[in-house]
Amino acid sequence: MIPMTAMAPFHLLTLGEGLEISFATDGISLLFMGITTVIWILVGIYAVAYMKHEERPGQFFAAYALLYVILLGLDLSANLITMYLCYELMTLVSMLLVVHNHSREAIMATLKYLFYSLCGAYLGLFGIFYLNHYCVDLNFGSTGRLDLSALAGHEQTLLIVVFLMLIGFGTKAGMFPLHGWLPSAHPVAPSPASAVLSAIIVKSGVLATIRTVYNIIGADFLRGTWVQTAWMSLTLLTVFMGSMLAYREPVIKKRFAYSTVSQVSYILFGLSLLQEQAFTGALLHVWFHAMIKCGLFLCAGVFVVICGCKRVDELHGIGRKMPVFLACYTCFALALIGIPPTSGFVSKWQLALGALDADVGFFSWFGPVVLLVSALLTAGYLLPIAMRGFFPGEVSCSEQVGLLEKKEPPLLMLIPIVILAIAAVMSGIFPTGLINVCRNLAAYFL
Amino acid sequence: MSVGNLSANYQEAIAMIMFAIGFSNLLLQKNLIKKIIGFNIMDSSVYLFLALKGYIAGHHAAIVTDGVQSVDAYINPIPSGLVLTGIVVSVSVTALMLSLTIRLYSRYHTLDLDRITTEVKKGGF
Amino acid sequence: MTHDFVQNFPLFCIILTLFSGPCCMILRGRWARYVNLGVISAVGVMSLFVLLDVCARGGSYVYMMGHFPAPWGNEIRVGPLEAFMALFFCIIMLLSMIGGAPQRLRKIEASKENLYYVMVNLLLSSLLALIYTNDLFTAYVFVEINTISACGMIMICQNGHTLEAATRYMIMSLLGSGLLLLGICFLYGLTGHLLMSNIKEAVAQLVAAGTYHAPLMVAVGLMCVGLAIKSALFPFHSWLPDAYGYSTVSSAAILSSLVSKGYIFLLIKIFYRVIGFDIICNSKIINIFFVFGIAGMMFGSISAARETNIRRMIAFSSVAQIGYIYMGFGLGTGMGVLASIYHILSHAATKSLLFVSAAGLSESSADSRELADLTGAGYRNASAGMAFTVGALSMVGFPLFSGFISKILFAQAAVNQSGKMLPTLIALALSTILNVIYFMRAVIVIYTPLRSIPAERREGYRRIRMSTYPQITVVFGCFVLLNLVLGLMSQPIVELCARGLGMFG
Amino acid sequence: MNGILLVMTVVLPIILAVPVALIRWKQDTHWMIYTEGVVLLTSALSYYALANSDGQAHVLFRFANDLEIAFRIDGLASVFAALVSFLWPLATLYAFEYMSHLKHREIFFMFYVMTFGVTLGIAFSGNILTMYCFYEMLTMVTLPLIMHPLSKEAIRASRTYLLYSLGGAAFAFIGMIFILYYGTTSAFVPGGVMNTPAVMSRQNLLLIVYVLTFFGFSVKAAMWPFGGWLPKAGVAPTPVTALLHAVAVVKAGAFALMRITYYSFGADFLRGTWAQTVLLVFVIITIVYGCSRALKETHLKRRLAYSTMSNLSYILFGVVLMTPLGLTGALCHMVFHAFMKICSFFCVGAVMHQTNKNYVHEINGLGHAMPVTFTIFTISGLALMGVPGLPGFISKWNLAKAAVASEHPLALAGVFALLVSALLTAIYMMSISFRAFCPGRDFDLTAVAGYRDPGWRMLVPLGIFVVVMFVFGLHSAPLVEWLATVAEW
Repeated sequence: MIPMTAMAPFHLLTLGEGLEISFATDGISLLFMGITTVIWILVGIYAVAYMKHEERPGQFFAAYALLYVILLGLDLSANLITMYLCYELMTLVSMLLVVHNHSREAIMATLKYLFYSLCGAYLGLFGIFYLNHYCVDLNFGSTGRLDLSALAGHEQTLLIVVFLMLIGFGTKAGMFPLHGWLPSAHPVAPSPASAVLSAIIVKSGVLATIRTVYNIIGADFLRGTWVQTAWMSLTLLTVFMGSMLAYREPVIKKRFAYSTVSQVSYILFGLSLLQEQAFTGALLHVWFHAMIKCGLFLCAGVFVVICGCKRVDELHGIGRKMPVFLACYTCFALALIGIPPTSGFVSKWQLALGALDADVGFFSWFGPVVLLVSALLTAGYLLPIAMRGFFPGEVSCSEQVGLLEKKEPPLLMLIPIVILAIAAVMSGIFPTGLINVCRNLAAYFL
Repeated sequence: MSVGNLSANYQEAIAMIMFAIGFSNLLLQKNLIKKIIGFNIMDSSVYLFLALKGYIAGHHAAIVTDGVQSVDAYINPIPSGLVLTGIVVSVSVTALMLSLTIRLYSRYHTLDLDRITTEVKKGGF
Repeated sequence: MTHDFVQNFPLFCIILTLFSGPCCMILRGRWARYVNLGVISAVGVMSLFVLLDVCARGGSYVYMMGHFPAPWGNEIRVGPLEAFMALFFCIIMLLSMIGGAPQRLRKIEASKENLYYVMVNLLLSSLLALIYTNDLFTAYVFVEINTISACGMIMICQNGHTLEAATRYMIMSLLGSGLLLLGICFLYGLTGHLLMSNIKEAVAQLVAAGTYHAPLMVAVGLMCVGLAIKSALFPFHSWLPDAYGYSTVSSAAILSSLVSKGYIFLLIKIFYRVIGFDIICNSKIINIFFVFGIAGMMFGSISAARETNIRRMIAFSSVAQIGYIYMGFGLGTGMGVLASIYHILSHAATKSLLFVSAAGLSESSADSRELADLTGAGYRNASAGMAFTVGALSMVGFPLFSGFISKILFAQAAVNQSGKMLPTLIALALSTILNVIYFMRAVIVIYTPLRSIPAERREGYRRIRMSTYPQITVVFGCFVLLNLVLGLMSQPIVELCARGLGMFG
Repeated sequence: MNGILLVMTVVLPIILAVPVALIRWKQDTHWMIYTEGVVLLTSALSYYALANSDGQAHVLFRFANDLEIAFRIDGLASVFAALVSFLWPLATLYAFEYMSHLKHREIFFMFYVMTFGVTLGIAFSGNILTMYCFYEMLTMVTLPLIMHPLSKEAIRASRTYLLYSLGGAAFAFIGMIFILYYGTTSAFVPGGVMNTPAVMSRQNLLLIVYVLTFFGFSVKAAMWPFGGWLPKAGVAPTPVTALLHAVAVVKAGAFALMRITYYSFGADFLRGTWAQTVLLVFVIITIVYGCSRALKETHLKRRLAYSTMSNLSYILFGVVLMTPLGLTGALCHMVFHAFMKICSFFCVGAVMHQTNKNYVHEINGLGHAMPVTFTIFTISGLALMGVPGLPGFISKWNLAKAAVASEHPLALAGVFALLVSALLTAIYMMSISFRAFCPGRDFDLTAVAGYRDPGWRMLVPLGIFVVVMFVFGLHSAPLVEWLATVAEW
């Protein structure tokens, strides 16, 4: 079974005094490593086929592999410094993926991505600087490393700093107010890249938040403070806003990007409740959302390179041409909405229950309501593609689709999608193992 | 300084007034000749002052005519000597000033110093 | 040489210079020049001997002229400071005379040249007299002689500017000397003496008795104002820029570095030997000096920064430097006066250097004195350029050069004076910045390549090699050396001045 | 022996530099070899002197009893001297190629070598008077280097430079006088030399003077609003801008500030006073101001100059924290920034030398023509941003640690300013790399086909700098510990 506490860390090197670069495995890291690896393999397969349609595949794969290593480093990092190091490197390398086709808007989007990520990273760094003085050390522990004696008198400052850190790491996780990079970075990136971006990279924001809040500061310190309230409201706002924007967005990839914004904030909401069951739900949603959103973006990739469609309304009747593929898409859609028995339902259910019996007053019922509303919106922006795909109605299929010959996408692209689709549904039907893992983790932290 | 001792040494007072007159003339007059006159007034006032310092009522000038007499028969001679020296100095200075004035006049046909200055500025170097 | 013989030297110096003047009147120009140079150097040598003698005997002495002892007779008083001043003045004068020679020969028509040396000799004699004399009225007489000869030196090459400048100079200094004379008369009236030492005793008694305080102060005030006017303390400087700016080089150099300093030296003597320094310090006069000194530093530098004519710029900077000196008095401490004396030296050494080198620069630029036309002059006349740079740096107070030391001395003197400390220091800093503004601008201009000004404005520009006027190059060398000596080996000189000052009291 | 050695180290380059310009050399290579030889000799001397310094003061000569020119090696001196002596030979090597087609090279190199001596003089100066003198000399020696192009703007720039520096020195002068008067000694003693009984009575006056002095010296350290000369001085040849205006001159200003703050006035005396607050405000303003100006600037060298401005204020930030930790951070950044900034300057210089392109919008696609140069430039940019693994992060870390530890209310604001400037740095450095490497799809690379990476004399220094950067970035502990020992009192 997964070890809860961190094992003796492996110490790589020392940048300076107090700046150890060391790695260790604990539950969280294993969880994230697992999903990262799964996604990476599948997307890798997909990319082999996909990159035939792009130039300079070599560069792409180099960056892709490098990014994987860095992500593993991020997951395995045993203290804040190491985490921050990998976090920065991740930003820089993933930049290469985003900028991959050197078009003007790609460059602009990349600069925007860089700017936002660095804003976030530096807010986090600010916190790290501060914590470095008021913590025993920056290694990840179960109940927080605050040096309360030194802290005496600076609690308020610390709260402000923590809030800044949450916003900072929230940037990667696409949390309001620094979510702006997602919708512009995803469309310009090659689809595999955007798949890993919104499946894994954004999760690294989540990971950083978990590390900061649960491993360094300790949940008890934040519980009931204004920071928690502010955090919750930000996440809920993001949840709603994200799905709303997605609903009104015609460009496929942008729509998925916005949906990522809202879905990742489900996770953050779960974390912000500081409650065991909600935490479980959040961890589950990390897994599920990773699989689902990855799948969705892979589909988007198919839409773009095979069908040459960028906008939603160009997809009418696509189901006639590639039924299997669209079926997979539908599975993803249902899972993301959270229709039982798909995976999305499980995690959201946990989140809702956690919210209801967390004593956060107003939010304990408001949270679930928002989740529900956003679920409806999700349905609103995902399902029409499937429906119009299968049933274009009296208007026959759009002209791009009309040009296609009736043919599924190439196997190398189809297989990962299918696998992911099956996983997304199955893990909803047999969630017990994963739930137990997450429960243990939650119990260990709270 | 009460009126009493002002009247007591009215000569000094007069000397001072003359000095003031001369000084202000030398300073404020535009006309060179008048400046020079002012200068002379100023100096003479100083000589008057000196002479007064040396003079002792009822004594003679320190010129030996009928045999040397006792000290208190004579006035103090040193100031007179100083006055003579001073006169020499002021004469020479006056001469120099006058010669300067002549040169300037022959160049610019005016005695007004300010006008001369403007002329010079116009002429450039 | 025995002391009995050497002790006559001061008198010899005065007499020699005084009578060599008229001799020059009958000589031809060239011979007059040689006589003049010879006299100056002879005086210098004699002053050196006097200095050595005085230092050896470790004390000052009073030299009775004629057969009447004090309080009737006339006296000369010789101490280390006097002797050193005389020596220094001779050196500066010699260098300026040699350095200014070529331009002088071009500017003055040959028939008048010997007259110029008459003036110079008389000037030197009056300076020496001012330095040595122990008798106030003698001082007054030589002040007048000084004025007359200086006036002659200004107007020697006759053009509108010099005539007008000479007239204004005359008028201002007549006002000054008038006040001085009146002050002396007051003092005489109060004390009945003309010999400094006797006056001092009498004054001490008066102060002790507490009588005649107002008249005494009036007398002091009159003399101070008079000498301040004559030494061009702001705001009495109106005559100075033209007088220095348009007269021939050596006149400008000598006037700016020696004549005004002679008056200032007399003022110091009046402070220490006539009135008594503590009495001066207790009066408010020094505060007035302090204020006007600082005002002069600022104003002089600002108007220098606004000048485009390099000679007038240097002249205005003299106003600022005089301001330094009076500020030193204004501090009202022995240190302050010492600093002022040192500044007299360093300013004399620097300012004459600047004037001579500026002349060299403008000669290489078609005799123009406009800063704009001097572009690249530093390349055309290398030695003058170097010399000017050194002078400018010294003025700015760059370490290694004399200006730095006097700056430090001023500052150290100020730090003792809690009240006037911050104003002084800030004034020093600001005036340094102002100096940088205009002197360094000039330096950069003369090292700016010529290509920036159009070709048609360049006619008459010529290259002057060091070999063209070897003697001038030597003069520059001496000046720079002097600066370095004052800047690097200041300690003995300062001590000498301090000892001399100590013997004043 | 050691005394003579010290004096030699300072005086030798100043003297040996003269022949470079005066002798008529047959070939260029001759005087180049000679110059490089002199520089190397001086570096060797200074390292030798550092290696076995006896910590004694050695008097060269005296102005007066209490005014003496004396040299002494202590921790701070050795940091600065070691840094300079390492960089100078490389920069000279670089300069040979950069200046290869300019006029009056001999004169240029004469002053370039002289500056080395003067800078070492500042480093080794044993008391404040010596430091002041060499500080002034530094201004005059570097003036011809800025004037060297002799263009109109070069003249203007040099005038500005002169005015700023000498003006600053004029105020520094005040502080010097005060230390001479109120200090127990004019020598540099860790912890300050203030004569406490004399000081206590007039503390405020002393603080005023300290602030004035700080402003005076901070002119060379380009603190707002006294840094105006630095961007202007960018007209000078790149070796000057890189070595002098990124390292020697400006760091001399920072060095002087460390001296007066920690070794003359005494940090304990200043900590927590209003003076510290005032200076912190100025420093923080500069940190942000410099970056934002750099962001707006499109001229490559001026952009880097502005970035230097803000980075120098990192150092000053550490200085005005008035704690040993702060000084450690400041020294740290002094060393690291030297490498990062000289590296980026040299890259830009290489671009200007190879392509005569001076503006950001001209360099599109050059990354494909000069890959090595721009890779190194990107690395130095990342270092300036403070990416972990590169030195910039280490110094930021130490500065921030000191700031948080000092618990001064403004310190956190300072840390925040550091990060804001890091963000802006990222933008203005990365945007250059982006333009160079990703000119956009429609850009045809034939436009830059003609350009090549520079020759070995430029690349070797760059390579060395990169290696050094990585070494420091990945393993800074020994250095930082040494600096910490230096900074203690």
